[in-house]
Amino acid sequence: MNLDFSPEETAFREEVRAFIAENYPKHLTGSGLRDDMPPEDLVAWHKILGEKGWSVPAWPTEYGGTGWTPTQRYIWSEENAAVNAIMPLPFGTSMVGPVIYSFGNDAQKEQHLPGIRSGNVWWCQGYSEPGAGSDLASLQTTAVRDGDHYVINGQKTWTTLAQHADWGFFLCRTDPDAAKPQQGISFILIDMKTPGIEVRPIKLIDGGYEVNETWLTDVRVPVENLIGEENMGWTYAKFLLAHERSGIAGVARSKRAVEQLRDIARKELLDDKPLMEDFDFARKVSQLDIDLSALEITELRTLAGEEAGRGPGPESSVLKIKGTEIQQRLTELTLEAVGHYGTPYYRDVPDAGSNEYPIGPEYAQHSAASYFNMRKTSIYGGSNEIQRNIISKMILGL
Amino acid sequence: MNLDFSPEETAFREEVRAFIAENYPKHLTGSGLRDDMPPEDLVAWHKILGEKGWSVPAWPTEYGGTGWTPTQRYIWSEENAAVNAIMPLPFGTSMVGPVIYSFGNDAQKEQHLPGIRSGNVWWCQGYSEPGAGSDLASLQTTAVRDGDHYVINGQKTWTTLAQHADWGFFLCRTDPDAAKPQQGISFILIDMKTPGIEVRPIKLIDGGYEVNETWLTDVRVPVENLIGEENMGWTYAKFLLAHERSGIAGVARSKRAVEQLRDIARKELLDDKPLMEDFDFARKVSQLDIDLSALEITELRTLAGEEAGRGPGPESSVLKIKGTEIQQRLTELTLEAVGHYGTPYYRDVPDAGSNEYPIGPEYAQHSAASYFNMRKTSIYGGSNEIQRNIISKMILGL
Amino acid sequence: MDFNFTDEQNMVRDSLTRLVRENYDTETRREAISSESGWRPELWAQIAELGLLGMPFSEEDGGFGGGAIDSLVVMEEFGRGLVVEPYVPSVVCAGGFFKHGGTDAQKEEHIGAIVDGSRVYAFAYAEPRGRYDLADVDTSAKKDGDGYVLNGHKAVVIGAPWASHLVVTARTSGDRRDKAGISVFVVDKSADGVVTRDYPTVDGRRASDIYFENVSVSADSLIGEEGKGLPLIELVTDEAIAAQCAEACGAMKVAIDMTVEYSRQRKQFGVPIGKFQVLQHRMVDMYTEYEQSKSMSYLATLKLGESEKERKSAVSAAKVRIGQAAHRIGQEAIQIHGGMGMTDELAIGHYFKRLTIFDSEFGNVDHHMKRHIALAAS
Amino acid sequence: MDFNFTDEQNMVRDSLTRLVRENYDTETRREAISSESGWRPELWAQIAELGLLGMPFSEEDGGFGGGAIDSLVVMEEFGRGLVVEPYVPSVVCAGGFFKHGGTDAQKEEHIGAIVDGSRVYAFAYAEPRGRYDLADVDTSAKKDGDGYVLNGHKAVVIGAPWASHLVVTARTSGDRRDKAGISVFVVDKSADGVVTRDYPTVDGRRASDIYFENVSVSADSLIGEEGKGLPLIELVTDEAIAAQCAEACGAMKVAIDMTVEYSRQRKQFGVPIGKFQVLQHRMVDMYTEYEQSKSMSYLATLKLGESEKERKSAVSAAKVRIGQAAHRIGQEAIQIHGGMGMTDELAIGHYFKRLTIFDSEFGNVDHHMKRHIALAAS
Repeated sequence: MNLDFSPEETAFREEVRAFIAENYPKHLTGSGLRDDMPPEDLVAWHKILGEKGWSVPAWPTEYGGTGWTPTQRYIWSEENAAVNAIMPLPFGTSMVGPVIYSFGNDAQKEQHLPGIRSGNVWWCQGYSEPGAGSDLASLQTTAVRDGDHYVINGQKTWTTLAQHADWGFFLCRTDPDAAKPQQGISFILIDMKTPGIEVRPIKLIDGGYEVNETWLTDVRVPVENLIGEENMGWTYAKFLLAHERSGIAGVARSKRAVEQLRDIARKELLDDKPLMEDFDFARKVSQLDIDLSALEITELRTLAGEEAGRGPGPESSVLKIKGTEIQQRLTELTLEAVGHYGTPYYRDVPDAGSNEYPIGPEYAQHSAASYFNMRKTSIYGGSNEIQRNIISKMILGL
Repeated sequence: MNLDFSPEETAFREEVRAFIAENYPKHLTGSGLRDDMPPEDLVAWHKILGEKGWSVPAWPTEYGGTGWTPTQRYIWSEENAAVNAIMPLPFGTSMVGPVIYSFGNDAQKEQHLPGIRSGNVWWCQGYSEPGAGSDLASLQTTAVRDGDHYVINGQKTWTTLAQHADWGFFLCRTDPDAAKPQQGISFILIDMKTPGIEVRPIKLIDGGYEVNETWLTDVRVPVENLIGEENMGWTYAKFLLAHERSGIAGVARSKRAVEQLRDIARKELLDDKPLMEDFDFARKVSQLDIDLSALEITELRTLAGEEAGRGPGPESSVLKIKGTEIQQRLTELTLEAVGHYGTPYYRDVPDAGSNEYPIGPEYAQHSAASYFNMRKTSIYGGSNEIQRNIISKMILGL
Repeated sequence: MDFNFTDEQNMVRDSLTRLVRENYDTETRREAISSESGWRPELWAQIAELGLLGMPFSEEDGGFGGGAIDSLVVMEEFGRGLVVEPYVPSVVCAGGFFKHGGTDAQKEEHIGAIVDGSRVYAFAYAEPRGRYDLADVDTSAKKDGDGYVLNGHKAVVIGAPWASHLVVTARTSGDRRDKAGISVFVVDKSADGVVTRDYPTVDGRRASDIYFENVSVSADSLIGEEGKGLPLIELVTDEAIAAQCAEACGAMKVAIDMTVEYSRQRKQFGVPIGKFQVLQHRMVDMYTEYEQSKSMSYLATLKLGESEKERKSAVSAAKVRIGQAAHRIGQEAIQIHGGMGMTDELAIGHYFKRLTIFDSEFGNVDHHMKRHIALAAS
Repeated sequence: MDFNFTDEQNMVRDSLTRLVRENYDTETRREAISSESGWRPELWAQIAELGLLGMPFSEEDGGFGGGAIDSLVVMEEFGRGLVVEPYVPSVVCAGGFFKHGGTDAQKEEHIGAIVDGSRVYAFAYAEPRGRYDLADVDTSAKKDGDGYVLNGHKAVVIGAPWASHLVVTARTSGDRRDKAGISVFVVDKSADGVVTRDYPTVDGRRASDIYFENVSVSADSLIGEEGKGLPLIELVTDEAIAAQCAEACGAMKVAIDMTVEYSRQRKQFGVPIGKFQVLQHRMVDMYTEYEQSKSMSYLATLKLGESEKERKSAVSAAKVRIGQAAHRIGQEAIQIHGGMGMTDELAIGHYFKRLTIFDSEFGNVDHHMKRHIALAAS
């Protein structure tokens, strides 16, 4: 038992660090993803990685994966987190991509995988529906066969960044008479330019527009766009959800955020001394630090299990719960650190960027919005309540 | 709206304070109740109050109550808490007494109420059964009519201080074929000297013996001992439980315990300064103090509602939950305060009281035992989970 | 002991309940706060007409003879509706300064204008470096002839864009963090050298950062004694905290009611989510937090007139306990609403945001815990 | 990175699992700890025979060439069985002092006796006034000819009633709380002037308060350099903490398993209580706490050999996190067991008590949080 990286792993770290330093777009360094960025910024790094052949490390090598070990992938994510890199969006690379190479036919692989790898095709996810929430299988969107086409009608929601999407993958009910809600669902790829699709942005409590409602009205989709077998979509959907959960602990990013929090707390004052020297505040930061250490080792243990061939099972639910709790706590403490300057609503400040007096320190500007926005993490990707249900059933056997 | 006591109430406080100062047994002052005390100490104050006519303040005056207002009763409990007085045990005064004067016949009132008031008759409670827990109505003890007697068989548990009891009140199943478990139960008074009763002490995790298992084997009880109607016992039982819950917040006692905790923390050292000056510890004490203030005002608000004729409803569940959480937290912090000297098991120290070197400060001696013992408070009297179920149903309507 | 409101207070509550119901449904509020001005002066006039702005002032000062309990009633109802109109800045804060520290002339001029709603005031106390320390005042007021000249920067002055006048804390002597040497001034916002930078706040109000650049004020702008302003500032701030605690309680109650109601309607796996025991117990904990908060809100208000130590201790205890409850209730309300709770469309998110910002006004949980500890040790 | 145990470590674990299963069921343990001596020397001999007491010593010191990870394996299993026999005091603490600070002669005499079980040692460091500060040493060792004379009072020395020898921290110079001037001695418990007051502990072990009254020890009783003992004491204590963290993890795991199992058996209202979602989620939280604790236990052990700062930071982090988890898991285990959890009869109460006392050994959550904060700021 030891925590050391092998010489090969250390060399790998140096290689990727150098590559990132040289190639990551300078104007994006450290900024992280925000919904109000120009869309080309969101895929800039993806496109660079596509050219390098590093955009889909976890894929099988025959489809363009890098063949890295789980430890190498961990190092890769750590190094990217260090510059707060905007990684390839998951909808193509981690969600539909693996479904296509696992269950799609050759034509589908040929048509779609290159665009996903290169970042030239933007994908979105059509899973959730209004009213469905954690009960995904209760979906109502229908796909009715009409000759060589499916005619699709329904409404999807929480379609992240669909405003920029070229393609989407959708779960639709193809057999309304199936015995169970999980049956009779099909997994269909849809060109987002098809007539009848309307994407309406949803304003969130932080003021941003990262998700959408997507309305489908008599959308005609060629039957070739069906993945796998008709009515077997739930199988592919579950496969996809298991993929989605890996990496959700977000340890590397949270470590970086703890350092940013410490930086802020060194600049903010309490009783004329750095807030970081206030015992109350220092204690909260140390608690977060300790919780994050525990999560990191837990993730490494899971990773070690993966390398030994034990796939990520229900333990990933623990990573999701603790990971999101830490992410939320981080933004809560950051908001607390900035004091009064968490109150202004910076998005709507008139004449922002003008020569007027600034409002508070720059690091305060996203503090409230981030705190509000991060409440989503314990809701999405299977709410933390659902994760507890999973652990209760799968691990504790209750 | 104001927090002032009226001149009459202030005068009343002075009267009871003087009475307590003059009459509370000197050798018991401040000691509080412990299971290993001589039983005569446990009823000493009860007997004095019986003579004064103050042993059952809440009873209707025709049965010996004092006619005090809820506020006066609150003052009474505060003043007793100030000397940590051992109050009349609830089994007679707050439990079976009200059942007898509400549902008993004249003969029963005449036979039993005087002994309860005077403290000369020691009562115990035969409600719980092994395996029943919070599901009280699932009880198995049977009472079968045989001429002028009931023949009772079964096992009760958690019968507090039954080792000293003269009489007990028992819930027994008189109709095993009733449609619902709540039906077919009868409320029966039993002379604990009746043949066939065996009381076996249960050792608890703190090493004490405050509760017992009580075995009943062919115990013959005269039918006159039935309270109210046969098979209607559940009604009386619920009435009794509602009575039990009042006063459970224990505000006055917890306030006294906070002061004791502060005293200990002024004597204990951390970095050569009083522990009470350690910011971590002070913060925990202040949090407790604040929580206790909130509980106190909540109880006073409930009391004000009572004075206005609104009986204590499901709000008393809030008092029970918060009251017991605070009591538990108090013992937890006290154990933390005493440091290493929470570890010795003082009950079994050989030659305690001899001239040997003492083991730690006297205030440390009950710290661990109290912490362990107080875990019971969130379990008994309707577990805190049951209280939450009650609030959910009765207040939130869920 | 008495926890009942007077008949008059109950009438006030009823009329406010109506006013809020009629003017503060989610859609109307959204429109109002996203309008250019961000508030409704006509509603303020209506509130003034109902006599609500005069409640906490004595009759001889031009009010209706009430006190802090009246403000509690008003702010509970304001909290229920997430009312943004500036009762605390104008009535409780500015009004409080004049009431406790003003000369007869000041009372006549300013309290009258507050009560009839003809002027709106804001309270400029916080500074970028001072965090929640009321004595940390860098803004200077230098004697200049009969008057003073103000220089400095005040941060996040709530309600300032709507105000015609400001109550400003400034240092007339001593070093930046000295307890002595702080004075309080009333300043016409249109005076030369007052530079404001206005913005909306995340909880739907408006605020300004304000720069004083050689602002001349006359001698009669001084409220109270020169250099001895801190106790007055502490008193008024405690009154403001008590009022905001009541506001938070009103907001919490609605957030809980909305969450319980949502859990009854919203189905998952074929049953209303309010039937899941885990959510039931969590909503019970929200309710329990609220009940404790309400008790602390009463305690803080009822202790405002007691000794300085009792007052500060109760106010800090309330701010701590309600700050904790506000966070927890806000977070749980969003979580139980799920994805819908994240949308701007539902009202619950707005309650969450108001309950979040509550903590950082006039000192957060940690700040008041420290004050409470210091008082307990004194 | 490697989180696997060696084959040898797995074998050790297997043999310990058997040993504990055969000798540490609830009834047998109850009898053993309530016997006059409170432990089973014959079991200790058996453990020695299995070679377990020599695991963490190098072969040249007379051990079997293992290290802290071996102690982790042993203590996890000890924790599972609530084994009271003194592995930490004798092997980890005393053994650690000789291993890291002993002369060749000391190693030969003492490590040999520890490994073959012929002598048992206890570690006398805590004092009534010092709380968890290892440098707060009032016990004095005055130079006297070639040797020293010890005077002082050591508090709650775990395992001392079973020990023939004590490792004692004492001050050879400086003031009571100076970091310099502390020395470490090995003392024969039967020496003149060693007065012990023995007692059981609430978690089923035995301990003593020990008074040193002019106890003469020879020069070769000094372990390490005179006056420079603190870094050695800190190192050994950190090793002891890591071992006890592993013990706590073992105990937590069993407490959780017992609780889950109980919830499956125990019915209320006609269904097993394990079907109530509220209890399910609370057991999930217990499990999650355990998983985080296990990770921290590994981290602490794996960092023992790193730089002083890294070691201390990891050990304190583990003690904080596991201390928090131990409290929570213990309390929840009792609550979910209900009334039965309160009885001495069921094993769960004993796990709860051991997990409670864990926190106060070698520094509680607050103590180690402070050390962690200080290290983070350094």
